[in-house]
Amino acid sequence: MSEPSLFELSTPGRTAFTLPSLDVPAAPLPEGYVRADVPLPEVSELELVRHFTRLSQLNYCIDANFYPLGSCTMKYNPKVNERAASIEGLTQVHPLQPEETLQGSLELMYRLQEALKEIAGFAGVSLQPAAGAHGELTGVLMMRAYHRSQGENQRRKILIPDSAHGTNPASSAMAGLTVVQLPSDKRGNVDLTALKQACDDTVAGLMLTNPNTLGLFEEHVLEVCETVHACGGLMYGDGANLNALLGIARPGDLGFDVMHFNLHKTFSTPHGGGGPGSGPVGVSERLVPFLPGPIVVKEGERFRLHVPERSIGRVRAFFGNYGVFIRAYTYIRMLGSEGLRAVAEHAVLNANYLKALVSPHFPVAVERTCMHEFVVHGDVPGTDVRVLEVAKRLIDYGFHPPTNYFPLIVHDALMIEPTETESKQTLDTFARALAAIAEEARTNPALLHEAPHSTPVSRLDEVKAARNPVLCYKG
Amino acid sequence: MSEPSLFELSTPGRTAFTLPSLDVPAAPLPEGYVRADVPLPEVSELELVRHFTRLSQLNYCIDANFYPLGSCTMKYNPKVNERAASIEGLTQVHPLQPEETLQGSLELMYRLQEALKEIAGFAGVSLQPAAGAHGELTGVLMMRAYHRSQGENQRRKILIPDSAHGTNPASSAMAGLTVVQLPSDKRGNVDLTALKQACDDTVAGLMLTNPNTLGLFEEHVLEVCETVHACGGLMYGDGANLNALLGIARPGDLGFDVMHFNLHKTFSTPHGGGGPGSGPVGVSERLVPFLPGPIVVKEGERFRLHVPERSIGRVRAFFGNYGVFIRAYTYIRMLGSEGLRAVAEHAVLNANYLKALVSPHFPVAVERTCMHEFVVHGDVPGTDVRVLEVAKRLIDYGFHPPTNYFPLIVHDALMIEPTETESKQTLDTFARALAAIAEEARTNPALLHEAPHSTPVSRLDEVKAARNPVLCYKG
Amino acid sequence: MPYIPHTEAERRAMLETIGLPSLEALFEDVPAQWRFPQLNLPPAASEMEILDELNVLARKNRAVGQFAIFLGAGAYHHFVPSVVDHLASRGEFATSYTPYQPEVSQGTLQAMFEYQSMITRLTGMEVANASHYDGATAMAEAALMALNVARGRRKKILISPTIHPQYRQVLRTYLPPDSDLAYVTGDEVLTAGISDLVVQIDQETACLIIQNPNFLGELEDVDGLAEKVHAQGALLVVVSNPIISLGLLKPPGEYGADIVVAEGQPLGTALNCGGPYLGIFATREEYMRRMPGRLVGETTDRRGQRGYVLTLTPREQHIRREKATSNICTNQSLIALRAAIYLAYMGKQGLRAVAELCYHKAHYAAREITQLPGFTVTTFRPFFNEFRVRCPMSVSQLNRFLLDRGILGGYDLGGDYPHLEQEMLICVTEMNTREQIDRLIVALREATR
Amino acid sequence: MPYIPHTEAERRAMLETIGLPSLEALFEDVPAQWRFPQLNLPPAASEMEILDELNVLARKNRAVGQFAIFLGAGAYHHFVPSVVDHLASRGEFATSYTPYQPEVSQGTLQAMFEYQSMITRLTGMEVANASHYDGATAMAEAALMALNVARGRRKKILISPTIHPQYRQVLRTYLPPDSDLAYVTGDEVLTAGISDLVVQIDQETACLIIQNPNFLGELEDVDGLAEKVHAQGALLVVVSNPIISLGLLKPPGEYGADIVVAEGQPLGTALNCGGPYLGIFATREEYMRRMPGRLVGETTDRRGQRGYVLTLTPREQHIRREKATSNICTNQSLIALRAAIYLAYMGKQGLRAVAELCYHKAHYAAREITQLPGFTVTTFRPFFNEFRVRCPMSVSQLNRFLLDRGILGGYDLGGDYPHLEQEMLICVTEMNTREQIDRLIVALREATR
Ligand SMILES: Cc1ncc(COP(=O)(O)O)c(C=O)c1O
Ligand SMILES: Cc1ncc(COP(=O)(O)O)c(C=O)c1O
Repeated sequence: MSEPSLFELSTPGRTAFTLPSLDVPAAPLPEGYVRADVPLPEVSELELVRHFTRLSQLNYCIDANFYPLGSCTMKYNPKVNERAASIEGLTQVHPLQPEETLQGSLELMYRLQEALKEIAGFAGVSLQPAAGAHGELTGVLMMRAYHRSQGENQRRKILIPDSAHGTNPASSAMAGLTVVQLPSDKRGNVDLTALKQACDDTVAGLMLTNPNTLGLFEEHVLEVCETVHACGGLMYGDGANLNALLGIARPGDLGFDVMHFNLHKTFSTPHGGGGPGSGPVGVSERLVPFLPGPIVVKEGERFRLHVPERSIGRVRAFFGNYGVFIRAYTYIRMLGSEGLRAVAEHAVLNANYLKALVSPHFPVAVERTCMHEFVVHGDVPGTDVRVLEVAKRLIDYGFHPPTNYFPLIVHDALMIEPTETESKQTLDTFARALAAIAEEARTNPALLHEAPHSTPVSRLDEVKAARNPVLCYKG
Repeated sequence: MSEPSLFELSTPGRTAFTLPSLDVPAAPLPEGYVRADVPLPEVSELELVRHFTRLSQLNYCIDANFYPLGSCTMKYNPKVNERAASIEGLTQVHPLQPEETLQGSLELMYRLQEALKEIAGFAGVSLQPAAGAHGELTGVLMMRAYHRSQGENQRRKILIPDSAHGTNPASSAMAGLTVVQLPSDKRGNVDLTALKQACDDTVAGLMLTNPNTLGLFEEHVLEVCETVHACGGLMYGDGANLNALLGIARPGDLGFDVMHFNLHKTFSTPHGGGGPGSGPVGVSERLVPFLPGPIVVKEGERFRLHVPERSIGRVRAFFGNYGVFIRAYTYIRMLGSEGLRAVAEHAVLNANYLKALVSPHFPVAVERTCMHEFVVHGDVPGTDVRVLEVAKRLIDYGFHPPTNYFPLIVHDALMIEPTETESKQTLDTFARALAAIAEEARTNPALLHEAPHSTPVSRLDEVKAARNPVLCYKG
Repeated sequence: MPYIPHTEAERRAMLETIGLPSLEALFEDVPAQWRFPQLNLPPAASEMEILDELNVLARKNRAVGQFAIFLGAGAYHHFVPSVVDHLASRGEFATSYTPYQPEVSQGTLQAMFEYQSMITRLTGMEVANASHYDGATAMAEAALMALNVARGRRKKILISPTIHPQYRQVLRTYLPPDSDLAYVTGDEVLTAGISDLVVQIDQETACLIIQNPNFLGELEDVDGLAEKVHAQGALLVVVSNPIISLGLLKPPGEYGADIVVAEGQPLGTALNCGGPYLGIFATREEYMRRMPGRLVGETTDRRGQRGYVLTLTPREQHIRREKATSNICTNQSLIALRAAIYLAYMGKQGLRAVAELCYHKAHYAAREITQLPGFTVTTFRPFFNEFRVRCPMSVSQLNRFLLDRGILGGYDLGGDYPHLEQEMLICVTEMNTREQIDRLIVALREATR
Repeated sequence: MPYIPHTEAERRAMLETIGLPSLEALFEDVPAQWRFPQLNLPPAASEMEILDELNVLARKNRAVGQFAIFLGAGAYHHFVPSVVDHLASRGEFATSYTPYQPEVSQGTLQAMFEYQSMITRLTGMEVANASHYDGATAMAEAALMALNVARGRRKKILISPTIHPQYRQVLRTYLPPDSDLAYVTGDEVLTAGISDLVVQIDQETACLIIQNPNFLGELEDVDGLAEKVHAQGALLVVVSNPIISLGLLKPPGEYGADIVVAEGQPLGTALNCGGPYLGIFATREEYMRRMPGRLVGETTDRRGQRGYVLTLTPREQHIRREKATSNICTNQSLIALRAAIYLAYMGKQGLRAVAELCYHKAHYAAREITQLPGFTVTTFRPFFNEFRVRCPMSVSQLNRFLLDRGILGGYDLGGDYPHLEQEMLICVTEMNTREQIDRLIVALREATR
């Protein structure tokens, strides 16, 4: 049964809301400014609850399904984080309240800044960016501002490996930089020769994802950093994959000048069907003055908002996705340093274990010890089954499909990130499903072409959706 | 996919819990008293969350489905009630705290007592009973105590109409009374002749459900009360169906001496897959001294616990299902007197409307204007389809089946209580489904015999379950 | 009107279908003189207003978060893990009802089956029902069941005076003095110990009921007790409070109990001013058809898949009416679900760990109090997490003193046990930090200055 | 270790399958000198401990429940109906991600489609995206989109000084002074009104951005404005803050806006100290392929059933990389869901009702303040629920005075607008009772004594 639209459920005159009655004299409404009506739906509270409850039941989610979406770190979202983020005294506060009435929130932000600095080896952190891509834009803007401050305004080129996530080039372009794509070598590393050739005094820096989107640790990371630094460029780290490095290595130590964190990934805040996330940026000493402000500083026992002296400015209103901060802070406190290292170790253990089980059926793109995720070719040679069919068929086995067709440099990429919170049993079951699907591809490919079979809707016509876009209810 | 048992999911050595470490010196454990181990499951937090999330998804519920379970008043459970019942200052309190630290809770209970008295026309209320049946037991025990106090210990017979709910005779038996069943007349009322014959000085009282379980208002209610009173008996009201009477009539006014409320039904607290409910008792003046204690009394501006002087004693520890009180109180406050009357009016409107739509397909047991519910014969004459098949087939249409095979005096009873929170549209859709099913019964009875088709399990073998009971995991 | 969806147009259309002119016309059967009373209730509030109102009431309480709390006595302040609320508040669990229709209730049914399974393991028994109202009513029903097992041939219910006083009161309400069914005895002498009770067991005795740890916190000496009870053909009923103790201590099943009841609140439910709580009820397989309450059983569906149903329903009121084993209908299912989630979350290791925390912290507190001049720990037997302290002043006076210092003191035993005048029952759980205990010690010392 | 399920035995078995001796061996690629740093973090806390710690922090705040609050200025204290948390916290919504796999994401997709639909109706526009980070970034992206629509031929972004100062700051961060893409102008003269801006529109201008109601609370005179903007080939961008005003006031779509952005927080999300909030973004159909952000579209499945998918993805970074219309990936989906639930709950009548409550209460407050000696309401144009008050002392001094009386005063305009020294922006919503407003009046009167 498909769920009707809110507009279809609507009945003229029906209401759900309750409000206090007007307890002051009414003022005349401003003539000429008032709209005729607000054509919103009209449903009862029960209709509303039923509608959204039923809709929710159409989703796969971590709370009910293994969700090994590569690059997204879909680990278990602890419920204590949600409880933390609903503590009234922490959340029912206005961002513009006087600082003296906001000391608890400021202290929490301060502690989170400090923890992130320690975890990733940076000298400064700003919590403002709202997501990873926003952190990238912020970082690249800081790189530009830094070069400008050095009188090197000509540095407008940014080097980005071909394995990079799409946000890297997109963020760079938004900041007015020209993207130069770097090839990867056979082991999945940045091609050092190409890097050296590209490095000159027009280079603002290099954006490196490490571990990269193949799930591989950059084997020449120190050399890459040195090379970029040597030409006067800065090293940007895409921290989306930090889950592999907690307590294992600190990007700041390795030579990165700026990095965004994806709190929603590494520090396990719920992804909310697409967001909110949070993308704080950490920076090395020389970039600290450029951080977007305000950040929180401690003065004696008091906490204060502070705008760094050469700040690039705000990147959003207020302080960032504070509700996500509470969750991430709670998570960090629950794990401590040993726990964080265990997170990385088991994320990497799970990925390598699953890789060992899956690779006999779907060949790995680059055969190396992987970090927190790995990429296989998801097609089935000798059949017409592509990765999309395999992905869709996994749904029938009760699994959310892994990321597919990314990274772009691997054909039929299936990018699998199990995360540390999944059990061996789940990985075994998932691997068996993939093996069974590889077999089905050969014996009964129609099963895959028509997959999924068990969902409320079957495969959807995306071409139709794009050709003749219906983007709001037209009923 | 069926969900494995927690025990099947268990892995030796796995844990989910976190606890602070011991911050005091350990004491030696008492020798000879310590158990070897506690053979509980061993799962991770994610496994736990996934397990119970998936289990939940196997339920129909008001939040997702129309649930017209007769006699159960499955109306919408407002979410504000849940929020109210999680206010820390109201819920994180110990029942044995000194009264001066519990004034808020006592005041809330006092206000609820007062509201219930006003709504049902009683002189006193005790909130202690935990559910309707518990309220019945309480009420019957009060009736006994009253008669005893009058030197009439010989009153050990209780009259109960044949349409009564099973808890009525069961509660009476628990209280040591002998049940005398009264027949119903053709219009669904108590048979007055039989009543008069049964009335003598051995009668403790009559338990009357009004509206009764046929959904009909007792047409001779005043005469019934008079008759019982005339022989020295007391009138017990089963308040399960109070939803029909809010602001319409007060049982206390009609002559009832004692009645239990089902807060979970009438005042819309969630039924929790079977409970908790709450079954306060209201009484007329002469029974006030017998109420179970403590109740809350007001003295000046203070609220105090008080045990009525001839109290039958406690019927449970502490004060009752307090969490349910908060919800019920919130509900009463949200509606006010006009709202409560509207509840009854629309509950009755919905029932009569649905009856009009359904009766052409399934004949009504007694053709009268019904109150909040009605009973039809759910079999399909001329076919081998019984009410059970019809009920199961409704599941395929997305509806929770109505109560069936109750009341016992109607063959193939299908007892339908739509409640006031359902829309005309839902009633129309439900009626269409029943009409379609009646048609299917004639054209394709197998569809009904094999129903439900859309559920994770098909029809279950109840005989096997009872013959060879497996009541806990044996794996 | 909140929650009522009808528009005026719909109301008219529906009345037309029914064939009545007005809503009022639906109520002609109601005696006219009593029809449509004016209810005197405060005007309807909006969500915003009622929440404000309740917050005002909340501020008139002092919630336990504002105290160091040493009060137990049947309701216990334990940590409720975050998963419990998250899962138990799901609409699918909260807004469904008794799983009469198993095909659309497998969630509740399987959860209850798992609850039953975990309760049997925790108590060492063979079957557990799907919940009673609370510990006290569960105990009363255990007594009724014992009478039922004896088929009316035994009428004596022998109870220990160290059972929770409120539980004994409830039992006496259920079986009033003029009951034809039974009589309750054993606690007339409040100092009676197990050995004093044992000599009262006879062929008239349906059951002996004890609480262990008893209400005063002590672990009873139960060696050989069951044998003595059974030798007279009676049943041994054990109230296993506080239930958390079973994380550490031998379960009643191991020492021969026939029925185990308990208050399940500590398993994942907040104090809630006394309810909703959870009556735990477990017994041996031989008695399962005489048990009160709902039972979930495993079976198979038509396709041979495993599934769960309510079973052995001929015990119940909706089938057997006055011959049922109990009148219970609505139970405490959602609280049982909370307990199931809690037990699975704590698991084998966690329940032991929390029980040990309670044990060690209570013993630390007792040791420290022993050293205080004027105070004596009067619990001489082994105890779990509650113990008696004789105080140099009245308990109510002391508690007022403590309250001013942010400490919620222990239970005043003198009310129920006159011979324990000036004795306080102190309870310590994992929620009490060492700092809190030390604060209590300091305050007690100050109180005697 | 919390959240990590592995037992020692499993770890060993898994390492064996991998063929490595230890967990350490997994990290050989990491430069040895930097491998396994010791992180200096506080020791791990249990659930109980972290909640205690956070509650201690919470007590160092003063939450809005403790005040009568008259502070708005971009973040608004409105009532969040109980259904919002109940539904949006369901695991199925909260713990899923971007609906790339539509077959298992119809819940999120349909909810977002309905969100988009309601936003278009609210703003009077034709298409809305599935969310931006917040109002400020949505405005910055609107400017970038205007540049994009002009295909680089227009570089002037003309902005009104009465746009929220932080929004203007964000725009300038996105388009720094040395940007090759564009330059931002218009707000150099802080007193510039719409008519002053109109004369600056030229063939260079990509867009004019105004806020309406503007940051000072006034309703702008927008009659004929769009025509003048369009006459020069530029776009009109409107920041529609506070969004609740659209419950009462003419939507920007009606007066010719090409892009509407807004802060969606007031629609069902708590103040949350500034985030997560919701960037609302809507435009006309002709520009839809130049929009930033995710879009959900309706389509059909193979069986012909209606269903929803992410669509027009060639605009996005994961397809177009540096040529994408925006870099946005993770958005604010769950907050958009909250807004959808809120809008559906309030509905046609409720949104109007709440907007009217805000309007009338604010006007009542303004009228009362007008009568106070020493205070002047300096908003002369019509306003919605925010207005300026000139005070007889510095705003910070006054606010401290109010704070001591449990009142959170208005926004100090002097910081951003030096010519508005000693002016306070007062905000009134449905949360302010008359009693609170009267309390404010009394306090203001006292402050001048
Ligand atoms: C490698 C990588 N970089 C950057 C991002 C962008 O982060 P966000 O989605 O938080 O904006 C992602 C997100 O999926 C990613 O996987
Ligand atoms: C008519 C009637 N009486 C009594 C009861 C018993 O109430 P409870 O289930 O709350 O014990 C019910 C419950 O279903 C009922 O329908």
